[in-house]
Amino acid sequence: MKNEPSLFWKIMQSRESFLLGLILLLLLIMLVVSPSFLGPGNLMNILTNCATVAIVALGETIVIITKGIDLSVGATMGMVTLFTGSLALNGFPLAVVILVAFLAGIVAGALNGVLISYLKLPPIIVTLGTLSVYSGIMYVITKGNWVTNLPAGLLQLGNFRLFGFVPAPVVVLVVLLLVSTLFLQFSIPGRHIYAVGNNEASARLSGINIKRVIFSAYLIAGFFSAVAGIFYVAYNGFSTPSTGGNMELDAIAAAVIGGTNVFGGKGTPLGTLLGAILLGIVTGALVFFHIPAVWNLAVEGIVILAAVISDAALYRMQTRRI
Amino acid sequence: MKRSKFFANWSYGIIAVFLLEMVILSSVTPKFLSNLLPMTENFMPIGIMALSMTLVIIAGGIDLSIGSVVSFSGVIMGLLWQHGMNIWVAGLLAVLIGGLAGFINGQIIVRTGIQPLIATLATQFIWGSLAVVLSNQGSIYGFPGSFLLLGTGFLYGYLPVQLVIFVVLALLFAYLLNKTVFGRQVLFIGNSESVSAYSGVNVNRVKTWTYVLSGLTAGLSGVIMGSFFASVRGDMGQGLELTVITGCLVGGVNVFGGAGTIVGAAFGVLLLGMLSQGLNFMNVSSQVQAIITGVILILAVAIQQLGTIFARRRKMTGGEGAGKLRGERRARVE
Amino acid sequence: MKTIGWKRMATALVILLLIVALAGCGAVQSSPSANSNQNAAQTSQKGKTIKVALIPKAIGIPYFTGAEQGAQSVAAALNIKLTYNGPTTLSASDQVSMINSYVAEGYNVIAVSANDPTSLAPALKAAMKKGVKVITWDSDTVPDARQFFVNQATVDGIGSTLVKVVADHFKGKQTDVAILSSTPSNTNQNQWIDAMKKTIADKYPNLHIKTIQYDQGQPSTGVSATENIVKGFPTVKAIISPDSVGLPAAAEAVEKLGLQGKIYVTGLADPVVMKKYVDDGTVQKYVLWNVLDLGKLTMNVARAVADGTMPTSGTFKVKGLGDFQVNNGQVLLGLPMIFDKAATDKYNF
Amino acid sequence: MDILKMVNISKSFNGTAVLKDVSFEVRAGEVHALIGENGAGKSTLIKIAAGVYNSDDGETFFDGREVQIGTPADAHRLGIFTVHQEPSVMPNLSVAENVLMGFHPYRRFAFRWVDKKAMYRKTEEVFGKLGLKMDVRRNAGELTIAQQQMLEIAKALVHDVRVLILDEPTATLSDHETGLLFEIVRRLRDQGTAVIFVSHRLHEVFSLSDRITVMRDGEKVATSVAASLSEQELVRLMVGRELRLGSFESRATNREKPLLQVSGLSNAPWFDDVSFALYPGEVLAMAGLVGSGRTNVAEAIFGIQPARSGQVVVNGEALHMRSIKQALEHGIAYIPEDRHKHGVALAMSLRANVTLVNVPARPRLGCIDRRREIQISAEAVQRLNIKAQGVEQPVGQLSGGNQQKVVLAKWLAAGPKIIILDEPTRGVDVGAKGEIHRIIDGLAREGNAVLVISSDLPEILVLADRTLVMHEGRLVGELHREDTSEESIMALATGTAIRTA
Repeated sequence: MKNEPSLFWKIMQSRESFLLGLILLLLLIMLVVSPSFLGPGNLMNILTNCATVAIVALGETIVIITKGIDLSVGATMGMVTLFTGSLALNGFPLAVVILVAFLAGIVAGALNGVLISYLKLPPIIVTLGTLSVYSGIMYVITKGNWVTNLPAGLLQLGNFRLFGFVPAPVVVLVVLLLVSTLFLQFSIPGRHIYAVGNNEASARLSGINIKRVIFSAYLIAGFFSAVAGIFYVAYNGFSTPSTGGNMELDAIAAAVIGGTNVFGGKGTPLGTLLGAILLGIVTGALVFFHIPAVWNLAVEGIVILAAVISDAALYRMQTRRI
Repeated sequence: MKRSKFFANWSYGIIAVFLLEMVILSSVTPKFLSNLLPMTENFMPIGIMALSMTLVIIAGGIDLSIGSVVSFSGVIMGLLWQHGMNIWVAGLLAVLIGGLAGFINGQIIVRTGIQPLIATLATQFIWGSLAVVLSNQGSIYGFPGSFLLLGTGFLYGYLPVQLVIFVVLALLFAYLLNKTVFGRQVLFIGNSESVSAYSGVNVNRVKTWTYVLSGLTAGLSGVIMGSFFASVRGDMGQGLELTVITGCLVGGVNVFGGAGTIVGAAFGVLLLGMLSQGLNFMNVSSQVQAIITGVILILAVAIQQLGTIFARRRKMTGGEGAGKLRGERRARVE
Repeated sequence: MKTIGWKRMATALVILLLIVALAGCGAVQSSPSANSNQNAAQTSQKGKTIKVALIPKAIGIPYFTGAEQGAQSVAAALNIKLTYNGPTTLSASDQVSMINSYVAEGYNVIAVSANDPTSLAPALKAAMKKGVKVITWDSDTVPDARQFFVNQATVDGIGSTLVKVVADHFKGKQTDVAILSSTPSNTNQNQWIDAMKKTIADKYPNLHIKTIQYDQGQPSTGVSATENIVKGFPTVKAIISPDSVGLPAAAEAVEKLGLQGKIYVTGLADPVVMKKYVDDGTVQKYVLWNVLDLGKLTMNVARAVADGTMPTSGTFKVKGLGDFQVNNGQVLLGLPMIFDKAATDKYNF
Repeated sequence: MDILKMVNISKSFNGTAVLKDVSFEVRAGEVHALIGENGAGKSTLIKIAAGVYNSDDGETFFDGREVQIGTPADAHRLGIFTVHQEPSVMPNLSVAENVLMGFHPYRRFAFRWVDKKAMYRKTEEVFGKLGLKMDVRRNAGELTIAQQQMLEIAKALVHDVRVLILDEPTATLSDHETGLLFEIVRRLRDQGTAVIFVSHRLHEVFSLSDRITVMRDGEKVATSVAASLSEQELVRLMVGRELRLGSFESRATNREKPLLQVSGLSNAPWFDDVSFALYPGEVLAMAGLVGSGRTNVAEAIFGIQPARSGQVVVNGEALHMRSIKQALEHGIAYIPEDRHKHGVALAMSLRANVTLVNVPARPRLGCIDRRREIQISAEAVQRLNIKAQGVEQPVGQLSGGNQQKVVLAKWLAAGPKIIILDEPTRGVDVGAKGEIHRIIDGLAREGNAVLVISSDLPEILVLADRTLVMHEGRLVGELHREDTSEESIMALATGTAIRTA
């Protein structure tokens, strides 16, 4: 009773190619309307601008694949920006600063992970709680001050350009994309993450240590947030105690637009990146079309809805065909 | 599983914790007790929204858009009033607009089958944006004095009107959840949507109604806040949804749906609201308050989790059915 | 399914609410009768220690932290027990909740920088009714909701100074300007933007505001919004950001794009944040006032109000700080200052 | 020789003994059936063997050495694998990945990287061994239940499987698929694998197993060679008394006017042009292989999954078949196949479950009449002989048979005239099965029209006045009571009858 799906269905089925098509279409429209939009520098800019969100979203994707959710990623990132900045300002060498920043992110992720996997608390509640805790800590770290006037070493880290034109955040993003894709698609622990998200009971019977897998997913999310945080402060040059507020929502949006399923077991880093890029392009395009910026959030909401609804509709059409 | 029983116990537990908190706070700061009732005015809209959020969460959903709906319907009320409409009529219309926003949420969720978390996140952005645009990025104020009594008035000189509204609505929602067919259906849908559907429950309609109620209470909160602040703004409801959800969860509403009580949610909100007021009294800064709130949320859920495990150990009897169920619980919990 | 109970429920709900509303109408009063005037209104607090709550728009902003430093430095000498606390986000409702707590807790003076001119009014009026002295600083409410406003600079003053900095630089040349604000609903930002528009319309027809973008209080959003402005509005030659996150972010973006000197960046921000960009020449001039003095003056006004010695008009003399004009309840700190490199190095807030 | 030997195993849950001193062993190259009513302890025993549970007392020997099987991974290491009643696949992962999860072939290149080529090759080999064609790159979620079941077996075969535990593997399979499965099991046995086979279907037990162990109330009752036992003896050992599926006297059916008339009902590709009539006072059975469209027809009549064309007429009134509510109003009840998914909410009380379809409410304000509710559920408990501690007990604590009775009670409380039952006794023990059959018979005798969908042929023979047989979405035959036999049904259901005709 099953026919081979046609090429069209196959393409639509793959979220990545669907998004890529959509992005190209948008770019094409932009090209016609306003050719300057497509200057090489500008595309790189769009990529740079969504790099931080995309890095955080990559970590979020891994968590969502395990059927979890992490609302604390934005706060973790913000916390790391302040750690990084404060330490650098206090004259610690760059290596120490980075090490401590990584550690802060990993500890934050590990705390989530312990509460969720070992104490078996619902992810949404735990991370809603740690969101409050981590953002509270942000104010405590700096006593309300900003980190600014950072030492040159840290700023160089955020402002170097590979081959003279690829900004640091993009380099980091690409590296993390490759690493996370390799990890998720080809490494054994990565496949275990999918297994847990798909069917926990079955994964347990396959001898997979569920707790460890879930724990590591939150740990990785914390680590990714830390990387994002370091480059956030190094690239933007300063940070405030409210940095990263609501970033978890953007990260979840990027992941979901990229085809990550909140029911778990489905999603790829590339899809998430494309989701983040789509959001970035849309925001940029609004400026180009001279649409007042008060509408930005509304458009973001519509893009999210369009993405998930089209996904659901495609899925239905597809199943109806069989 | 005696889950329902246990959560009923939790709602007693939360009342006990609340009373304990009252005792501690009033002994630490003497003036606390004398200001008990007026202080509730600061967080009653959160309590009102927590009532309907309880239904939404029990039915297996979540509504992140309420904060934006508060702003949106508040601004609508302000605009209608500015254009010459009687403020009370405008307020009523604003509540209905809130209901309409909830209806749209509900329809998106039941018709497309997308996750409530995502759907209401998107509508949060949309309503919030619209509210700011409509308010022309400023505030609308100058409402008549009689209207301001809704948010700031005191019945018989000591009962805040807001508190009265909250208590009346809490009783209504408790009745709705525990005594009506609708409430029963909400509980069943949260326990098993497919069982409910196969039993002739119009799942889509019941779920939509929970979102409509959520929108209505958000609209009402928008009106009350408009009265309390004597003005409406495009961002007046921003971020309220997380406080509301936190209150519900501290009050023992199961985030996966299927269990929870109105009493629990109401006292969850009261607990957090009074705590925040008390900490203000004690000069505890906002950042430390945030940390305390986060810790309380996690602790509350951890205690419930431990409670369920103990309850299960105690209550479980043998038999294949029981064993099977235990296996399932394990599968989900571990 | 014979009974569809909940339909009736909904009706009953509405009816009950109406009944409660109607029944309540007659008996509702605007304040609790039980505990009014607990602070012994109208009595002078002269010579006694007073409790003052200094509420900023939000904590975690160097500008307000600077004001706090100023306030702390004089509190002890004025016999003031100072509490500095505010919401973590720019939220008027959180401020109301705090004001209510502080009033109930028995503070003598509330000094607040209002996130919204009207939303705080009911709470502040209720506070005054109970005998609490209310002053606003930095950002005013409607006049009848407070006794005094410590005005660091008028809205018009800030708006016109910001525009003047740009106009002076371009000297009559046709110039497209972009504005980077914090959030679309931030009242102060919107007031300043309106004042800027007015000044431009009145005095500088050569300036044209092409777009208003928002940084949402996030440095990265500010940087990318600036980049979008530069790409989307290639004719824009000046960016004004009346927001202390937006200005450094805009400067950072301009620096990254290598457009120093090609795009003129100015706005409102703290010297401590702007130091780097002033040092490397991305920003030449920006606008602010002496925030430390603002904190000090606010404390002095608080003391005087509590003592009942504060004149509603005339001159308010403060030892060591100077003489300040008081005009109809507004205490004027002075004109906004234009900060250059020298001034930036001098201040630390 | 014994591969797996469990000696004096005891296990209790919260003070209730589930296994008492049970010893059990299985040899290489034999199929050892483990039977007993629900609650007899066989599930617990095999879960201990598979490392899911740990025994409180007793020893386990493998190849003559004492072993501790603490986790499923331990069991896998020894070569003990379980195929469960309900296949539990990872829907978004490929078949190959499902089969090899936890044991990915890898290449070491600083880290261990999954070797996808080897993974596909290895899986294809395994399916080759099973004699099955399978696209191993496909997502497992796209497979049919039977294919998923094969996947579960393939999972075991990847390894050096020494002991294969089959836990009611045929419950979701059609007879045809069951035959296929048994062929594979026999081949494995011949290759020296020890097989533990748990089933409720006695004829399957006899056709497949070499030895049979019977359990009752947590104790081993007997182990003996299959050939030496008769079916009656086996049932007596299981329930501790003589019990057989009694047949019922013929019912007086009023064939003048059908209560339910289905004509030309189609919903490609599930079913096509289905027409039949259902009369008051009769039990009509619907037989066919799993996937032949029986459940889809029932769901179409009940309005769950609307048909694209055709008509359903109840008492002369046509249904638009779009809402369950309308079906309910016309007195149709549908007892679904999947009890846990569609039948009962496990965490809710028996009372709430029983009254869900028709909550007794006072006319004003929709307030639930709790006293009526308790009365209705208490009556149901009595009428259907539901074994529960009280009407407030959560349904999840009841046994499978009693849960099924709760589902029945729920629908009977709504007072239906047309009752559609989909696999009413699946996963129900022998005792409860007989009771459910008597309830069904009683319903028909009261003048209701009953449609029973069943894969259990003896059940059909016992119950049905007429039997409809479906094959690949079409109604291929109608058998009257006197013509009905297992052979005649199977001939129609597998399509052999059509081909020869």
